[in-house]
Amino acid sequence: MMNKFNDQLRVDFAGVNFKNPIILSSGTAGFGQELNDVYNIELLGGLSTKGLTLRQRSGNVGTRIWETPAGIMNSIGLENPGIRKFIEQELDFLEKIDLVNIVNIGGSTLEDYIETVKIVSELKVDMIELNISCPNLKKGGMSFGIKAKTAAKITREIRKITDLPLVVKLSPQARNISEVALACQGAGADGLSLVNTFKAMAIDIEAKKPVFENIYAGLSGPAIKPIALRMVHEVCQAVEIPVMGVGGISSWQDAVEYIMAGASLVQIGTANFINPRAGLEILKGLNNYFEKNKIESINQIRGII
Amino acid sequence: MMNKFNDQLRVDFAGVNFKNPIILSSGTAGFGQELNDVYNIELLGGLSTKGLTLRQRSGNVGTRIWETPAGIMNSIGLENPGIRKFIEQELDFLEKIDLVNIVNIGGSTLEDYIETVKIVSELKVDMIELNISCPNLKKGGMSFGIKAKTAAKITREIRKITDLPLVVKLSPQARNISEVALACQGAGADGLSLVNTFKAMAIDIEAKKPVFENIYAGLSGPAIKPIALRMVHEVCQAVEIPVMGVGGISSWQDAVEYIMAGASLVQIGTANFINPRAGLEILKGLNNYFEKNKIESINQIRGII
Amino acid sequence: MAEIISNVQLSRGIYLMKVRGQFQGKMGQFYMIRAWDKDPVLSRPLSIYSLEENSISFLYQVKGKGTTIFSKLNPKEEIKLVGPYGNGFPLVKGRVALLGGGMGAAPLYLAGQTLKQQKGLEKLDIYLGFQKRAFLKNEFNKIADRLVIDIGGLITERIEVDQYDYILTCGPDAMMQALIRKTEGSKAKVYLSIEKRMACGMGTCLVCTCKSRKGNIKVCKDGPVFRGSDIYDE
Amino acid sequence: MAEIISNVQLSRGIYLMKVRGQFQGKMGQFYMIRAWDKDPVLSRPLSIYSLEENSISFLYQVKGKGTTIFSKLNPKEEIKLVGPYGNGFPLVKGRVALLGGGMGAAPLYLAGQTLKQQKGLEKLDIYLGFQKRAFLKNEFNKIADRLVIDIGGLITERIEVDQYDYILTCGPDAMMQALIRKTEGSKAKVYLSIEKRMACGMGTCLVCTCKSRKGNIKVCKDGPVFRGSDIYDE
Ligand SMILES: Cc1cc2nc3c(=O)[nH]c(=O)nc-3n(C[C@H](O)[C@H](O)[C@H](O)COP(=O)(O)OP(=O)(O)OC[C@H]3O[C@@H](n4cnc5c(N)ncnc54)[C@H](O)[C@@H]3O)c2cc1C
Ligand SMILES: Cc1cc2nc3c(=O)[nH]c(=O)nc-3n(C[C@H](O)[C@H](O)[C@H](O)COP(=O)(O)OP(=O)(O)OC[C@H]3O[C@@H](n4cnc5c(N)ncnc54)[C@H](O)[C@@H]3O)c2cc1C
Ligand SMILES: Cc1cc2nc3c(=O)[nH]c(=O)nc-3n(C[C@H](O)[C@H](O)[C@H](O)COP(=O)(O)O)c2cc1C
Ligand SMILES: Cc1cc2nc3c(=O)[nH]c(=O)nc-3n(C[C@H](O)[C@H](O)[C@H](O)COP(=O)(O)O)c2cc1C
Ligand code: FES
Ligand code: FES
Repeated sequence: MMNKFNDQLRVDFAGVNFKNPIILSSGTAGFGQELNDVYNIELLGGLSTKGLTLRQRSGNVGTRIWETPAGIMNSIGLENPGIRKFIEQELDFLEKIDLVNIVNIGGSTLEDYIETVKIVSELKVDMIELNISCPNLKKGGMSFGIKAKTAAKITREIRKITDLPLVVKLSPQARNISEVALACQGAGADGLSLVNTFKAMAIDIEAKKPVFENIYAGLSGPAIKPIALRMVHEVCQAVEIPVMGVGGISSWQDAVEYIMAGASLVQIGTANFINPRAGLEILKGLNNYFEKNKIESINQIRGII
Repeated sequence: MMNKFNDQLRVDFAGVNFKNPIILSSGTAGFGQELNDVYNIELLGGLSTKGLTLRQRSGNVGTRIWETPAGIMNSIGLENPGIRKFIEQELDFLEKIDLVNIVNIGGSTLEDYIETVKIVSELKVDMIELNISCPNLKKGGMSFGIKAKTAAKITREIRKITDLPLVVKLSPQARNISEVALACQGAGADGLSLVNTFKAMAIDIEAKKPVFENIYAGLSGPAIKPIALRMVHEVCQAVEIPVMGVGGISSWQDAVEYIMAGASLVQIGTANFINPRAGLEILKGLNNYFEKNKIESINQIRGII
Repeated sequence: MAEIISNVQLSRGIYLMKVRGQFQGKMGQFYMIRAWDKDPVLSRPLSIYSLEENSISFLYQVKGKGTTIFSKLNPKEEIKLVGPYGNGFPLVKGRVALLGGGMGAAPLYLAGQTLKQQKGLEKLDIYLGFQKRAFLKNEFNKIADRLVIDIGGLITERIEVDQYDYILTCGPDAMMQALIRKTEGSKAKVYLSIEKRMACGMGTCLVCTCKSRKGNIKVCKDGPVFRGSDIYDE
Repeated sequence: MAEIISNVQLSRGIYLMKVRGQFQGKMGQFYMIRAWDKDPVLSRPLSIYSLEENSISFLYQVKGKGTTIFSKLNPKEEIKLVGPYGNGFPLVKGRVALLGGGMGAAPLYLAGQTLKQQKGLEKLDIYLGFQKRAFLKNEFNKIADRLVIDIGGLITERIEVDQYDYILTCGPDAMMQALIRKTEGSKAKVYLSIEKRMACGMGTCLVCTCKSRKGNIKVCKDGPVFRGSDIYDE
């Protein structure tokens, strides 16, 4: 395993070994090939794929992106090739490169999720991230992640059918995110990731219409970091299973904040659009920070707040 | 009533006449005197006072402000002179100036709220804004605004003891903000205002401590606008009583978005720190917009989304 | 980080910016550009206008927040370019026309320069339509066998499509659609460069998805240059 | 909006910025300043360094995001000032000393200029402590009866407090506290200008609250100048 960065950045997360805590987040790095043309993504800890569904989805129509102060709203609507085309076209690359590959799975119905996970469980992948938090679907998606009961139910069903390490991705729209987190833990999740995007709105006052066809869309980027960090802290206080922190991370300092708040790993999303080398640069910063402060393991700073 | 702006900006809100929809939001304009030295605040629709409690409060210790991308976090902790000193020192000015004065009331216990409202109800003020959404108190504050049941309870108790128009200020931390809104409506609120600040976090990675003594603090400013706007839209779909939109408004275009989403009035908070004349400039922009588009009443565009 | 050499206004709201450095790129490709930190979040895509040994140039119009910031940059100030991205125009031969509307001229200059050096090029005519004032007339004149400029009218009405084997075009949607209609039944093959809001510019985010006859395509990675027949009904 | 006349580095990270316009203000007052749109949200408070008929000047040190932006501004570029805010120094007479540490020098120049014109001023001595290099020595020399400069040491050790009726001071907390201790039992009255993060600068937000002997005070509105005995134990 190539690793030009400090060994002390290693993280064991639900039995899976990550070279370091930096993960490219779902939907912002495709299936890895394009960013790998920019820099060697094997240097990173992991990559979460674009959300996959059982069948191919062509995604939402109309405007898909909107800028807000220090943030963006997106309404991709889980456009993806479907799990089978993914296997045909993308899996090869992911199997070959040396970083933890996490397959992000979305869906509209419980049956779809189950079918998809069954297929994924046969593959040589490292981890499943169950996305029950996408705000851009008319049906399903986020609605599974709002209440503890439904979140527990879907987690339990998925747990039954897969032995792959299972991470559930939580929604900031959860009525009580710690309760949802605990419910997922109780239902067998090996880890959690949070947060997905915030349900948000923009209006085109000239056209007198919502900017997005679906009216609402998902807010991400630096703007949300303070809220997402608070949620990660709350959840880390509540659960025992490890947590991946996501939301507005755009510098190594942000990553350290998440780790101090309790996250074992961090995901880099929107920052990839600010700078395609963001993942690598955050990793370098973290590496320096570890060296300068003689930190011997992430556990030395993790959750100290 | 002096009014150099368009008459068609008038808004009737719960029986109270506002010259125009622009209100200075609680905690960002004190009790009006200082901003009135900068420009004539009588031009605006209204002003909501700094949150008042029964007894004087000296507020939170430690850092009180922190900047985030396109936002700020504050942890004032309801520092205020207490309702009696307010009456002695500030009420005179508010009675004299010609704009709707809204007394914002906070508290830690139901008894405190009740005592305070009793006192306020004897005064010559125009409206009460019941703040059940302050995230900076260790006790009370926001905790009343999380669940529909507790929000209904406090609203009902307050309703019993006052004939003043009663607006309840909702928290974005509500488990389900529309449910809380409906509950307040059911319990006798004349109107709603939303949102208060978002519970958020920042960590000082050098000191390895939370930036704020209370660990969490309230996020406001342009960063939160897309989420707050979505919440206002959701609530306006749910309730019949009128709504004041608050959250990140820093331009007249933002104000129009809130009105199109269903708000009858808008409150300007953090923008007052970006530019002390923000209230007036947003009003001017809105006035031009009404003139250019020959809008004859706010109802022509309100809630059209 | 690269340094700006010059950034001059050619016409109202139209700027030509030259940036120092040895950059890669082919005609029709673009760079994702920013001159700010994290707000606005997204970089702005600009086509390569021309490419010299130690510099690269962009022709752009001020539209909103990002391009306004660009327009205020002074020589020696810094700018960030990532790219080149996109497929670019194909290396066509024979009788070729380039047809641009407004800012659509931007990628056509490098296209003209490149094709000029192609063996097998029989002729290269350039048609440029402007709303109010022409710019870069001299530059385009140097590379065109024939340069047709139209101001205020419809540039698509000035071209006889049957004269050409290939037409490479860039400009407003309506212009490109009109061209496609006009080439119906003719042998001229149209390649167009289309615009869509972008986030990543490289094919990872699916922000720039566009419906085509071949299903969803990514404008940034599969394009921005497409066969006209794939995008519009020919 | 006001226009920058000059913005020069005096020493590493220390700048003097002159802005065109007819501004109001008294010694010890400050302006809330920004040279950006909405991010960062807050303006930065800077004390008035000097006030001329058609300009105002600020002396500042680069600390973080805001002051870095200030330091990059060129003449003719624009900046927004709101103010003046705060109470300012009192118009004291008799034997007066000004004592500044580092950037604490900023409000003392206007203080010196102003007091010089006061009838009843018996002497005006100025004590300035710097960490590495002194700046604006000549300027202060012109207005001081005696100018004492200390580099790298403790400026509070260089002053004999009993010589003075009033000491006006500004600088690091530790320096001001040391001065207060030193004046214990002496007749010298100390006025200090203190710093706190601010949001509104005018007394509406309660961000800058500070505990004092008289209860909570707003640094921006009740201050930034206070009697030493109100803030510290004398
Ligand atoms: C491949 C490619 C190459 C290009 N090459 C050039 C070139 O060489 N020269 C050139 O001048 N331009 C070029 N463009 C266009 C250029 O990228 C845009 O004009 C620029 O990004 C505008 O940025 P802005 O910040 O100035 O405007 P913005 O402030 O972002 O927006 C300008 C206008 O677009 C609207 N808008 C904002 N977001 C959206 C959205 N999501 N969907 C629809 N409308 C929106 C705004 O309301 C506003 O009216 C190219 C575009 C692409 C995709
Ligand atoms: C009344 C008054 C007058 C002043 N006059 C002058 C003057 O004349 N000249 C001058 O040079 N300076 C003066 N200052 C100080 C000046 O305002 C600050 O140095 C400036 O605001 C720093 O802004 P920045 O964006 O550069 O730094 P920032 O990036 O905002 O912060 C710089 C440092 O402060 C820390 N910090 C950020 N937020 C907080 C917070 N809430 N609490 C504590 N620390 C925080 C940061 O972590 C960082 O280390 C004055 C201050 C006041 C209150
Ligand atoms: C364009 C875009 C597409 C996304 N697609 C997915 C997705 O398919 N599945 C998913 O779980 N999250 C998706 N997300 C959410 C991100 O993975 C991440 O949780 C969120 O953006 C917050 O992190 P950030 O602020 O760092 O971007 C997407 C985000 C963006 C911006
Ligand atoms: C410094 C500060 C103090 C505030 N104090 C109060 C308060 O006392 N009572 C209250 O109801 N809201 C208070 N708020 C919340 C604002 O009134 C407003 O709801 C919130 O800031 C969102 O609006 P904005 O983004 O326009 O600032 C305060 C906000 C700030 C920034
Ligand atoms: S802009 Fe991201 S896929 Fe095209
Ligand atoms: S900075 Fe707002 S009260 Fe002082």
